Amino acid sequence: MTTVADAPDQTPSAGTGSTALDLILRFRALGLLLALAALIVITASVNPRFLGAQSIRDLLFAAAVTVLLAAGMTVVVLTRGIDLSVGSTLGLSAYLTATALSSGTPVPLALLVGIGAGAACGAVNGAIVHFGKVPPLVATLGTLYVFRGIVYFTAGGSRVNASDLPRGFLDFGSGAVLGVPYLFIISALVLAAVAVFLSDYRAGRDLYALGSNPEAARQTGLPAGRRLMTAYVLCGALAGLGGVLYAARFGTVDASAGYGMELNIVAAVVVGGVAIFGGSGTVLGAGLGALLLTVISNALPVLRIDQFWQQAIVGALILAAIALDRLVGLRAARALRRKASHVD
Amino acid sequence: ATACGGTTQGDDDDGGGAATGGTADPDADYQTGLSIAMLPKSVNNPYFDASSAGAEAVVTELEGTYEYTGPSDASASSQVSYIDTLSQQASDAILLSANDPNALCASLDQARAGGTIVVTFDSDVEASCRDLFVSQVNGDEVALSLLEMAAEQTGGAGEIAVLSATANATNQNAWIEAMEAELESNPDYADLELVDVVYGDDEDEKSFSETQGLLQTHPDLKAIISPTTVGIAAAARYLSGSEYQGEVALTGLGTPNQMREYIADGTVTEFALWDPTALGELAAYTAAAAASGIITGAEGEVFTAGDLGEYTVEADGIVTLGPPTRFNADNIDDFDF
Amino acid sequence: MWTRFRSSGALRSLATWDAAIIAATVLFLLIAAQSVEHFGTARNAGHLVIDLAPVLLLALVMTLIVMTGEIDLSVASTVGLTSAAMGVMWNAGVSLETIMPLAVLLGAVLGAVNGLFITGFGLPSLAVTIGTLALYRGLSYVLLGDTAVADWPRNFTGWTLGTIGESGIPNLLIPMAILAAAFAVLLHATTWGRSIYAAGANPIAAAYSGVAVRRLKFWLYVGSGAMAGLVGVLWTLRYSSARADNAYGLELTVVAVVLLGGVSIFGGKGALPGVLAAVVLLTAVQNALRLAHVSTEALTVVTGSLLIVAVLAPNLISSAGEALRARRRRTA
Amino acid sequence: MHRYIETIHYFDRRSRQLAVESDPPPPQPHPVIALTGVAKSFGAVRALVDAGLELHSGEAHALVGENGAGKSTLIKILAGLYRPDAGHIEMDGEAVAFTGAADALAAGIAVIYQEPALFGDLTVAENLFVGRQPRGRLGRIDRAEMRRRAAALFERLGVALDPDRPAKGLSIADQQLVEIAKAISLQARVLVMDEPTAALSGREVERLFGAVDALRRKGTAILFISHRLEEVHALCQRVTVMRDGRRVSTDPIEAVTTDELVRRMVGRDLSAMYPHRETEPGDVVLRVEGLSRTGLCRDIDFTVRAGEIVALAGLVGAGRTETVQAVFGIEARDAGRVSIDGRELRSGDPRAAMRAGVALVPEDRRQQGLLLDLSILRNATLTRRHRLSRLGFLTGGAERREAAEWTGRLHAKYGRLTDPVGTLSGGNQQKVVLAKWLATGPKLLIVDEPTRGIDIGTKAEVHRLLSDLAADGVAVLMVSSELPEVLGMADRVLVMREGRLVGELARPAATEEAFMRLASGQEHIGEVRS
Ligand SMILES: Nc1ncnc2c1ncn2[C@@H]1O[C@H](COP(=O)(O)OP(=O)(O)OP(=O)(O)O)[C@@H](O)[C@H]1O
Ligand SMILES: Nc1ncnc2c1ncn2[C@@H]1O[C@H](COP(=O)(O)OP(=O)(O)OP(=O)(O)O)[C@@H](O)[C@H]1O
Ligand SMILES: [Mg+2]
Ligand SMILES: [Mg+2]
Repeated sequence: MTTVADAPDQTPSAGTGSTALDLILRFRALGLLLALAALIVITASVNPRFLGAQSIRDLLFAAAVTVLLAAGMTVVVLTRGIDLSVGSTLGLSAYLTATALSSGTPVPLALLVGIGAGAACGAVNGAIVHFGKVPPLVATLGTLYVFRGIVYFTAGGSRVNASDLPRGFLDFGSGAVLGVPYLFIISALVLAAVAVFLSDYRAGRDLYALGSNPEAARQTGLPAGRRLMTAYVLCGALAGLGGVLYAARFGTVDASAGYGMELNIVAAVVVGGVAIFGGSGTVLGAGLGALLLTVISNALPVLRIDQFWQQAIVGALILAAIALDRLVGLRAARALRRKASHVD
Repeated sequence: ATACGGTTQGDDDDGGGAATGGTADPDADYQTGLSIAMLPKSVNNPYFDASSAGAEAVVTELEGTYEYTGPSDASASSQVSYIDTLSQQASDAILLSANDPNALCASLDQARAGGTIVVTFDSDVEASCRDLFVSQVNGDEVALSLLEMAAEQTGGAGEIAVLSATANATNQNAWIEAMEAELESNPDYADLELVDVVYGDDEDEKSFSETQGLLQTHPDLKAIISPTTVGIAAAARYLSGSEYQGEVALTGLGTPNQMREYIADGTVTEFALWDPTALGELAAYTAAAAASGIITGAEGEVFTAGDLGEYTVEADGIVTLGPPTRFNADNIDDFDF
Repeated sequence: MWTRFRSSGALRSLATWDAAIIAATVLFLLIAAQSVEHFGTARNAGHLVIDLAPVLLLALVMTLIVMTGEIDLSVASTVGLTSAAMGVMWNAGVSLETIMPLAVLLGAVLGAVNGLFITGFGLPSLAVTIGTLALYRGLSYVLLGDTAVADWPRNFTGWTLGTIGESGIPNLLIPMAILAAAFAVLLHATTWGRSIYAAGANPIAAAYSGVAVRRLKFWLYVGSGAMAGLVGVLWTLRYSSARADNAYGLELTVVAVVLLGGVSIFGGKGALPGVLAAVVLLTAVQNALRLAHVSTEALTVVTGSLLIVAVLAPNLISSAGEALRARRRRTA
Repeated sequence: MHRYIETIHYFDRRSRQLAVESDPPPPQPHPVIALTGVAKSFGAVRALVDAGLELHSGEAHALVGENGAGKSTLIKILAGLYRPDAGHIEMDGEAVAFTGAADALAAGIAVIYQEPALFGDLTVAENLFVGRQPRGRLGRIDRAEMRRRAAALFERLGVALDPDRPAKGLSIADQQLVEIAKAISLQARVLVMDEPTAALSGREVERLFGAVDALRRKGTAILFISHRLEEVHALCQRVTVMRDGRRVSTDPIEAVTTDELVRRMVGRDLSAMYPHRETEPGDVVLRVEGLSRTGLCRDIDFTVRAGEIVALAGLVGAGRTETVQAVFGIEARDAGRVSIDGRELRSGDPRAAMRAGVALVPEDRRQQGLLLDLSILRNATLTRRHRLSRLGFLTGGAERREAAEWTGRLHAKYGRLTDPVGTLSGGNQQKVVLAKWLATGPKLLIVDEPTRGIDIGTKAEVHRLLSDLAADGVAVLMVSSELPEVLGMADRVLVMREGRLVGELARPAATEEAFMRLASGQEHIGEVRS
């Protein structure tokens, strides 16, 4: 019955398991990259301007915010959670930042305002989920309404126009180095940071553990509460930062900023191969997922595909992505099972 | 057809008006103490805030009670609930900018049956469902001046495209139709080609990326016409930050406050708009007039709208504010809305 | 005292959340009728019934689905797509009598697609229905694009808003009541209902007890789609306007009322009466606040807070109970 | 009785073979850890009434007791997972109160739990070091170092596991080994092991004992829980016996014979446990031919006759559960035929099996047997819902009558039928599971670990029940890890090893040696260590 000395030939021969795992991970990333490449090549062949500096810059602009929020969402989803309130959080932060700036607050301070607001929203979510023992879906569905309501209260019908914002801020929002927008650079850096946090730091690994087997996490004495709070606050803070970037990019901010964004973000994360039930997935995958969705929505008009088709295609793609993920997962599981078993 | 948002068999049996019945008494005075409510496409929209300011001023002047209420999302179904509420509160008049030409009719009929005067402004419903419609401008006039400006800025030749609001917006579609007709018929515009119509849904972000799409799909695009305040602002911001600045002309309908900087930096030469505040005022006066029995909505009736002057009710119970104002570097600083 | 409270069956059932929500609803209706002008009127009651119809119908099936531990976020998009399809058929000159059953059928098919992905391929329903949410909404734009189809026969559109004779009772009330009752019986007094609870409470044990969990869930999604199709018909006629964006964003409201009604998002717990009460409560609160000239902003906040409190409150109560019992044991 | 005596002798012999040369621990001023008067209840269940324990550094201390005696609960209190309702814990004479696993770990208490709980998505190496991964520059995790340590650890335990493979999909045995390695790597002052050997083979057990004894010599205090008394004798210096949540006794291991230990655990003469029964089996009810499930069980052939009790025995992990799951159809079979009264059952269709008169009382009560949050009523009638309904409609009355009748017949103790079944004691939970299946009036009753985690009294009742059913002509197929139970109840014992049927023992021939020989695959029980 044992996989040990008695039958060395049948042991899960070194590497099998891990290579199988790597294969899945690599495959996911690979799949996404292939899809991306294919899409870009096709689009470019139809309309070369799609690869023009301007067009690429636009694409990265559009991707910046989504990537950022996808990173935050990943952190929460890994813990078996979800944050449906990111759209509202982004709206709140964007509006607060913009008003702060328009009333002459120095940019760095406004930046803190935005991120702080986001973090606060995240803390609220985390508290409701951890201390209130409210399922994340319910809690954040509730705060989705509440936060949006707060934005309406503060903003009302008013709108902050580009002309009210400091030039420097807007230039930063539309500026780029070597064709890469500052905004995207920021998102990319944050993404990298989160990736390192999740893969190379104990706190990060704990998040995977929590999502993978909460009961075991309790037995191992992992600080579940602190970790959950970290996850939600981080997610909120990134949504807050997203709000700042949003303000920088669009210049005009009104109460509807980020309305209905949450499901796209969840979609991006799912497409990126993060398991909706926690424990597995990488922030890089989520980033790629976000990028892919952005490229699609930018490419479809260029491909002269009727804009009314775009949403449908995105939906179909999500289904395809999770179905593929499942397929690969099953394959790997069967492989592992056969290797692990002692019964020839 | 488009006037009914694309429906194929619209029925405009009774040409608006008469619904209130009774006969008009041109010499009557405006009643005081009227309760008038404005129901915009959605609250949180600066354009309607401006109109509301105008209407409120009028109502207070007439010693009436004024309310500004509406949904936060620009959808017909949520407007219905607000209409029902208002009709139960038995408001004397509703000033409505409709999200859908037909979806609201049932509730409007109920409201009017309860004696509430329904005056639409900015965006109309089926003529049979309201008493009067206060049109910002005569639709054709808008189309004409938009094309004029586009022609001037492109030298009368090249590809042009339209960045519209939501795909169902009655007024937008009417204007686009008029433009197409004019392009067909008018020899001066022979060299202008309308290559595309895209919809920004009056959302800043969507308008912004739709502009991107336009410029990529149509390399030779000469001008963009955006007959919506949200759209033109977003497009202008995109152009001002892109390599197309100054290459591609942009005109349309926008508010001076939003467009000021783009006039300044040369992204935009000239655009037009009526004064939404004045529109709100006129709507309020029209409603008050109807509620006071000064007019019934029948063609040819005349009433005085305070400082705005004298207005005549046209066919289908339409009252028109007047030709749009054009804004450019010379005059833009005279306006603040 | 806590012991007595627990040991009395009657009191205990009162302490359950759906009982609480029903009480809250009744209380609110009474108070509002007294304090809010125009709220108590028959006319307003009529409006209420018509306003809550779509949410209530969708919530009926959503309750069963959440009860099994799954979720369907695509209902609103399904409504939109069926509505759009109706528009296309109507323009093609198909008679309304033919269109209506076809619409319901289409809904069922769309639901079956969800069911296939979820029970067939074993994918998480949250992810799947987010996908179909986008897909179905997209398809409805593909069908109808930016146009709206509005010229529906008056006698039909009128019926959805009309009342039975002069009685002031909305035509919709009777069929809705019947449907609600039917679902209540289905869930609480049939073998099928038992299977639903079992599948939600512990799918493994349910399977060991001979419940065909996957088949059960599949048919629930078909039902959800069909109901969405029905609501699509209702929506189109009530607003006499078939549009791609009909019922946009309604899914969250439906999920909200189901959870507010005391159904556990993890399945196995909850009851239909609670959900029905929640639908009435939410609609009535919004209606009353509007009548009381409360701002749109407040409506949003109230909705969200209600939802959180609905789930938070029982948890706090029960944990308080735990503490109490623990202390008793120590002192004993 | 004679069979039972044999058990003891066998245990004694085996223990001599396994025994590690143990030098007596030096006398201690204070025990490292001492629990006194500990009580803990779960709703109606009184898991612990008055439990106590003293552990000295450098000693290996055995904790024995029947299923449900409260051993695991005591452990979980020691580990800070449960708060005791009464009693106190002292370390080095200082009173301590643990609020969570973290506290206990910090205090130097490492625990191997009865049910392995790994993080499936993390690699084996990370599972070993989660929360305390070796860190390099900038506090980043040093993966190479982690892998090295893991490899070293496995080396020491002689485990051939790849540290980089995901924990998901590890066999029960391998999962247990990872848990052991993890606990040992903690270098704790107190190492608690709750039935660590349940899933292990002889060789692994020896290696484990080697490593544990090394730790003990370095001064670690070991608490060892096992149902295998020979192991207790082999490893431990002192032994504490628990019964029904109470401490019965604590003695030096040499001071008590296995015989005496068992008597104290059980509180009565074992041989009385198994009702004697003369059966003349009827026709074949269940026929299994060439049943196979990839990686789990293979080429299983056997039959069960009416009125016969057949036991499917083997070491944990032998694939018995997998086999009966395939028979019942809850899991599809990859090959083979399963027929009831000659009619073949569709693969993977439990409903068909139920229609054919098959009932399965599953291995895992809480996971597979019950809807813990739902009422006793709902649970007891779930399997009968169709027969209790009229045109699909259920009248509460019929359900209540049915539930009351069957829970009554099994003497289940509960407050109201509407109480959530999760609030019942383990034993009563098991009775509800039995009730819900007996109510279906099965031709073939399959019971998988029917007495796992239920108290001694109930156990006897269950045994009586099973033999009564057999006497009434029901065919009974029993899976059990408890040897005495198997040997006491079964007319025939089918022995499984590594997913294969390796032999059959008819009643007279069914002895522990015979079983052990077949089950462990070691030709001569006497040469375990070779
Ligand atoms: N979480 C729980 N909720 C309710 N009852 C429980 C819980 N855990 C244990 N029990 C009950 O407490 C009693 C003691 O359980 P425990 O697991 O300590 O026994 P044990 O001695 O470990 O048995 P085994 O030898 O089978 O492991 C049993 O009757 C069990 O059913
Ligand atoms: N989660 C799992 N992943 C992979 N293999 C497993 C898993 N669980 C069990 N196995 C393997 O399947 C076989 C049977 O497991 P299982 O423990 O159910 O057998 P069993 O004879 O029923 O033992 P018991 O009933 O005493 O637990 C064993 O070889 C075990 O290693
Ligand atoms: Mg135990
Ligand atoms: Mg088993």
